[in-house]
Amino acid sequence: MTSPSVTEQERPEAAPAAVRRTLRERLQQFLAFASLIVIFAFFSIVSPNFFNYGNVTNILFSTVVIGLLALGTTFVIITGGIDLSIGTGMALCAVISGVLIVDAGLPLPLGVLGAILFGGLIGLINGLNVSVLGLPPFIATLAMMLVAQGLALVLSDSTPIYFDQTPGYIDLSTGSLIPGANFPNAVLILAVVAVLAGVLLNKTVLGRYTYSIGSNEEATALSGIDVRRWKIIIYTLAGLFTGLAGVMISARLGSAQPATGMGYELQAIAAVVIGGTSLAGGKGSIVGTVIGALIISVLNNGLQIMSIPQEWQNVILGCVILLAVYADMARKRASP
Amino acid sequence: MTSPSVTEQERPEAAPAAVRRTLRERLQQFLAFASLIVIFAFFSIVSPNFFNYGNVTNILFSTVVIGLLALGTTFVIITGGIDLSIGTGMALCAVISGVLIVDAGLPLPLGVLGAILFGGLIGLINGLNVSVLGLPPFIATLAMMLVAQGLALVLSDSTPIYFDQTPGYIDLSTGSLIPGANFPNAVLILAVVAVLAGVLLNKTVLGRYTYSIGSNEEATALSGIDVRRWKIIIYTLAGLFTGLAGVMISARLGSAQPATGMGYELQAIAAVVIGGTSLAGGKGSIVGTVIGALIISVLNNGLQIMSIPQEWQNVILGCVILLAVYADMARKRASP
Amino acid sequence: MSEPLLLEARGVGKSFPGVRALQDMHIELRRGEVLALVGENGAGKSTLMKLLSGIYTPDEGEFFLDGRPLQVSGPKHALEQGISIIHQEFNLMPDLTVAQNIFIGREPRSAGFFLGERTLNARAKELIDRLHLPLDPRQVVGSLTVARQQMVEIAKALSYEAKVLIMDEPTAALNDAEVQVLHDLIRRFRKPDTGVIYISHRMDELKAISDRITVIRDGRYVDTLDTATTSMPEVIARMVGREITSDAEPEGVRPDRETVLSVRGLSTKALLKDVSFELQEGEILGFAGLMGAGRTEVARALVGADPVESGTITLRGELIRITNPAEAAKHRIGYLSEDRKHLGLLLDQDVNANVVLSSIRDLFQSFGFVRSKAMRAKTNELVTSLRIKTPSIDQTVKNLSGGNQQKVVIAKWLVKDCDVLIFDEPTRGIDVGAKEEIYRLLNELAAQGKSIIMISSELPEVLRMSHRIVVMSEGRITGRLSAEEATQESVMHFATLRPDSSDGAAEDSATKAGAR
Amino acid sequence: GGGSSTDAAGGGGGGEQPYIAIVSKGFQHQFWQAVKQGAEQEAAKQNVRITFEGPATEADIEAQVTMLTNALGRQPDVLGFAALDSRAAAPLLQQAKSQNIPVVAFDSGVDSDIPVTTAATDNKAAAAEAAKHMAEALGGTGKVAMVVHDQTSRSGIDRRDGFVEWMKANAPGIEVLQPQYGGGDQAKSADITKAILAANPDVKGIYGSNEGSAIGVVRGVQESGRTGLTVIGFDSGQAQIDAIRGGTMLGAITQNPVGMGEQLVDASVKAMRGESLPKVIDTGFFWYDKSNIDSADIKAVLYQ
Ligand SMILES: Nc1ncnc2c1ncn2[C@@H]1O[C@H](COP(=O)(O)OP(=O)(O)OP(=O)(O)O)[C@@H](O)[C@H]1O
Ligand SMILES: Nc1ncnc2c1ncn2[C@@H]1O[C@H](COP(=O)(O)OP(=O)(O)OP(=O)(O)O)[C@@H](O)[C@H]1O
Ligand SMILES: [Mg+2]
Ligand SMILES: [Mg+2]
Repeated sequence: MTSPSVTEQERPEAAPAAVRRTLRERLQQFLAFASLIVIFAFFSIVSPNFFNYGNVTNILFSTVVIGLLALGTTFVIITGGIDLSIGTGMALCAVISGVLIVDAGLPLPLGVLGAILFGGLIGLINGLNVSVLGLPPFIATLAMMLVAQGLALVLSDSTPIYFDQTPGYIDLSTGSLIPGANFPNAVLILAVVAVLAGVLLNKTVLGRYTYSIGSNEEATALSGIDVRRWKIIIYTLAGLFTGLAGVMISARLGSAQPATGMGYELQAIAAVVIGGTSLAGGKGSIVGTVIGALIISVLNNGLQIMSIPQEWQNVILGCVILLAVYADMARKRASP
Repeated sequence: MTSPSVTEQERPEAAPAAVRRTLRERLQQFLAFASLIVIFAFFSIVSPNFFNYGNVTNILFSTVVIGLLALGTTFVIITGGIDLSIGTGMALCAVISGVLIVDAGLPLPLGVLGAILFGGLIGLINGLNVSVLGLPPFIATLAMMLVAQGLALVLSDSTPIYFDQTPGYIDLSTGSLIPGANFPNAVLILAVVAVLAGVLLNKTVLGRYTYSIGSNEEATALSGIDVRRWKIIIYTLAGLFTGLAGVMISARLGSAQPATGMGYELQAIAAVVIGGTSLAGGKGSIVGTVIGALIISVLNNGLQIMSIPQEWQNVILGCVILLAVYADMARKRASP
Repeated sequence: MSEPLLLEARGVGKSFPGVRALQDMHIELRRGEVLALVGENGAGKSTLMKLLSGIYTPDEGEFFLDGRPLQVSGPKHALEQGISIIHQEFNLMPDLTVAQNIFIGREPRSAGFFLGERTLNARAKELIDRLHLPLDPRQVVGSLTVARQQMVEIAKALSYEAKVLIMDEPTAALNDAEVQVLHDLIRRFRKPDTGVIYISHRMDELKAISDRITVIRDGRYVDTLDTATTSMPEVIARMVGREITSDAEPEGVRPDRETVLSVRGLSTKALLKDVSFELQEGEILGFAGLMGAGRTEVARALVGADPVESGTITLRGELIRITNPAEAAKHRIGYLSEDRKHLGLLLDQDVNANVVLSSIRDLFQSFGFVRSKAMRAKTNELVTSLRIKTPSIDQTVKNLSGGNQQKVVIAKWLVKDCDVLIFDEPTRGIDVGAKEEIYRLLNELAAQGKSIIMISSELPEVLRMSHRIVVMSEGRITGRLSAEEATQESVMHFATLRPDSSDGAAEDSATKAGAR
Repeated sequence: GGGSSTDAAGGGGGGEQPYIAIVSKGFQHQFWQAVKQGAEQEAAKQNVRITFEGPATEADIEAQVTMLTNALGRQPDVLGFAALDSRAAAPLLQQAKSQNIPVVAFDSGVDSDIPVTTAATDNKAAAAEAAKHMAEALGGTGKVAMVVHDQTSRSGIDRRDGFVEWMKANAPGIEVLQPQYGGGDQAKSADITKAILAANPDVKGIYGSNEGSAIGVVRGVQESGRTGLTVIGFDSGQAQIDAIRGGTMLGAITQNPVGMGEQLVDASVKAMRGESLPKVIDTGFFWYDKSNIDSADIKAVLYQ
């Protein structure tokens, strides 16, 4: 038999043209919003104080920190790794920023840059531990979580560092570039960074290798790609996001709080996973992560706005997360 | 999750004759204690008050709760899953035990049994969500973590339930069966349960399937094994351990504290992973988990005994964990 | 020869814990030739190739490329030196598309960092078309069948435009038609200054494609023969150290058997349309067809691994519903998957755990406690009877050679005693000697009254084993042939039949074929 | 009462009933539950509606700020607020002011002039009182250890420093060991206590800075089988009351959380009516031990 008759045997799946696929993808992405929209609609109906400019900005505002952490850790999780150090690492970066700007009196931009780069340093160390020492990411970043927590207290002398001498710093978060509309800069920054992350993940070599490593690390290495180097880069990248999150939270609170941070990592990872990224690696998207983060903060806000008794809030939160993720999966299964 | 296994030294060693293998395994297991022993020896030298009957029992005693949680979750992690609900689930079981024994006035054994079974119920629900609904374990158990936390507060009216009317309950933990020697029963219970877990994992069909599912779920299913059913069983099993942990902590505190529990899951998982169990599934051991749990509590105790400033304790803890795990891995690679 | 050899290995040795994989091995690849490398399972072929491609470093010995000494420091370096390899086990990223897999590490970029996805897909399309491969650049590799994944590997390897192309059992997953395509590709690839090392257990194709054949046994060099002047039996004799009679006939063909399993109108969303057939007690029913014909899907649907849209399954007269493989197992129906790495093996468990996996509960437990002595005994028994080459039954399966891994999968199903066994590509990657062994075992099973469905892409194998043959095309059954009706031609006729015409047409054409 | 707002459906201040949103420093801990209880009692009395919420730990400052934001989103008539970090909350207090929502601070001072009044107690002075009793009990000499619930939160710092500073100033004979922090977790505090006792067999007294820490200390002492130690606690709760009755604990400082809750709501109602209020309402603290534990005025300030 000759080649043409083999191509005859093409199976249905092989057929669909690129056009149809991208269309479906768009639809998929839109539908992914479904759960979020449903939840949002529900609260808008049941509570008069939910759906209004003020409260919606509140929701977005409260998404910023978790959102930034989630964005960074999305890359790590797609490689099949995990980063537990983002929470306390964020606190440490906040303290660093305080030390640089308040104590050392560096100019704002430098201080901010320094804090972000310090985050990168944390990530770099994680990356080295994971890919050079070959430690399990869980252990490497767990250790870093503890170290960062301790250092934050040490460097800050266990007391908050206040930025009230540098109002410009606080404006980074609560100020509003858009004159009049009091729309917090923090949200703008989150939006910009999310877009950047999206480009990075979908349109660059870095993103391609992120997926590739998570999909089959060994095969990626055999294809002549320096997996170790790229993993270091990816963890460092996540670290930069941590640093930025540290800046944003300290800007919001007008102070670097050395004791905060613990627990943020779980929320961030939850946002990523709710967004459809698999902890097994290879699959995931920035859009998903953003949606995941929004789902969490919309739920928190809505339940508080409805002034549900606090002990019930977690119960409901848990159930809704289950439903949301299940619905999303069912949908994915359904659409061929 | 580890770096590409294309380089030889990373390939697991071939084991010649069965006899020699079991021999080496023993050696391995013994050597696995190495880090623990080193740490232990270190503290014994630097602090005169570390190595004595009283303090060693303290260490063992403080290992009980984390140890029990870690034992149960070892099974789940070997299947490639994870259980975040063990911490707050434990608190909920403690409350249940309080409700049954103090409020409902059930006889001790019944109440204890009820609390443990309730833990099993939590696990069962996790198992159903994971294998019937096919939710990612992280999400399913995260949701359960939130729900359990809320329910613990609701059922206890956010106030502790005290067992002071039933001293027998408290003896479960602090009492001492061995007359004279003030050796807490809790430690005995942990020991017995650890042995049971070991037998379960190494000598039974359940254990075999736990490993199989973890190393290739699809292949296991295609081999005619009812993976769904076994996963449900395994999560339920983990739940029973959670229930027991709930009983033991409330017995120790003489009260069911609805607000505790959060954060225990991370410590338990850390113990498991430090013990050499891979979050990727397929690998792990009970001995390892016990060692992991001991390493954590020895470190905590030792650093406190040396009265290191608290903020430094975490820093050191992090670094030592890194070293311990790295040493263990290096050893495994080295041993032919 | 005046000009230096293209590639040469001298006195190469490599050991693994408990295993001497290679010793004093040498191999000579001339310019413009296709050198076949043959040897039993575990002989050391793949190891040699892994040394050449820098995955392992040799304990001793040296390599020369164009007469110049060559130390390969790693996969990347090997590629840079112009050595491209298709490994026996796939090395693909299931979550990436075909195009992304082919050009991984060589993506067209702008500003060195941003991806030109359009160009990427265009290039991939261009390559795929040039190679006449039935692939869509944008398809996610994880959703492809084994055969198509193999094609992606081939396309990837060829895309490097290498000097030396190494192919480790590239046709194990292919059927004759696709083998032809691959051979055409190789012929086109071969140029005066390039060379191919070709590993295969399919003797028939060696004649077709190779210029010389190097035989190795137990990690040692045996001989190199000119293909033209050698007969296959000679090669085989050199390889396994004894004569193999491979032109046997199906055994114990009888029409008067009672029906065990009867499948009616089986259809799936994905592919299958109204598949009906009977399986009789003690018979071997061959399933033939081109890739994508749907044989694997029939098997998967039968054991409940994939959802069924419609159709009935009757076992010994009673209607049964099977929604997952566990239920199939309860009905004593077993399925050996064609994809050993992903669906067959627990790669990081030992041989023992793999062999007993499916039968622990029936055979090796009392009150839930495993009887490890009995297990180990049974496993050892199979390791010897299948001649699985492993230092011990405690060896991690990942460390076994491809063919020996396949034997482990087969062993798993031989231990579990099923009434109905479905073998999907059972001899994939198994050497001729061992194949005969497995054929013998299958015949024995059949003789014991077990009913076997044998899906195979190697037509000679189907013809040699099957009491009856079902031929599929595009998800339908296009022909049913008895042992004597069945010939290469008749099977191919139905395999390539477009089932657009009604089933009736397929039926009567079947009778026509019978008449022929 | 779990349901902190039985008739809260939909929230909103639009209802005929005046609405007071209370954002506390914590929620799950007994102390805050007692404050909540007091607030609810008073609310029932004054026929106002309240909501009471607080973050899981005193480190969750961002969570508290978000809660405050959402509380303002519900447009309450008055805002009751116990700041984890008052400066971190400053912008929101400004917002409350601009929305003409009077703010009543409680538990610890909000250093800002926006709150119309502050219903609080002086943690430092309370801790000093604990130190005084410790020094007396030990006759002015010996090693004293402290298990503190938190090293960064206001209450943790004040209850630590108040104790240490008083000792420095008034009891030169007493050596205060490096404070250890148990996060208010009873089990952890118990383990810490045992470690301390193992490390310093000559410890004479231990001070626990809140309910969880104090009970942890008591458990730790019991489990280690040591006797003759002077244990001084903080806050109340049944376990501590029992410990004092049983003699394992000498005594403890309690604030008046229930009273604080009542004062908070009462002041809020007054603020709503525009009545004038003192800048500070001292809700006070009390030393209680075997001798006075059953007296009416102590009973009144203890929670079970
Ligand atoms: N990583 C490894 N660790 C231990 N032993 C190994 C490893 N790789 C290969 N071996 C052993 O080396 C021997 C040669 O293996 P190799 O894969 O080269 O055989 P092969 O000729 O390719 O066989 P097949 O035809 O089945 O692919 C086998 O006995 C195998 O068990
Ligand atoms: N792993 C898979 N993922 C998605 N679809 C699959 C998979 N396996 C099989 N299919 C579908 O089933 C069809 C038939 O599968 P397959 O190609 O295995 O048939 P076959 O006749 O067994 O051919 P071969 O086994 O030689 O590849 C494929 O064309 C494909 O549509
Ligand atoms: Mg091979
Ligand atoms: Mg197939």
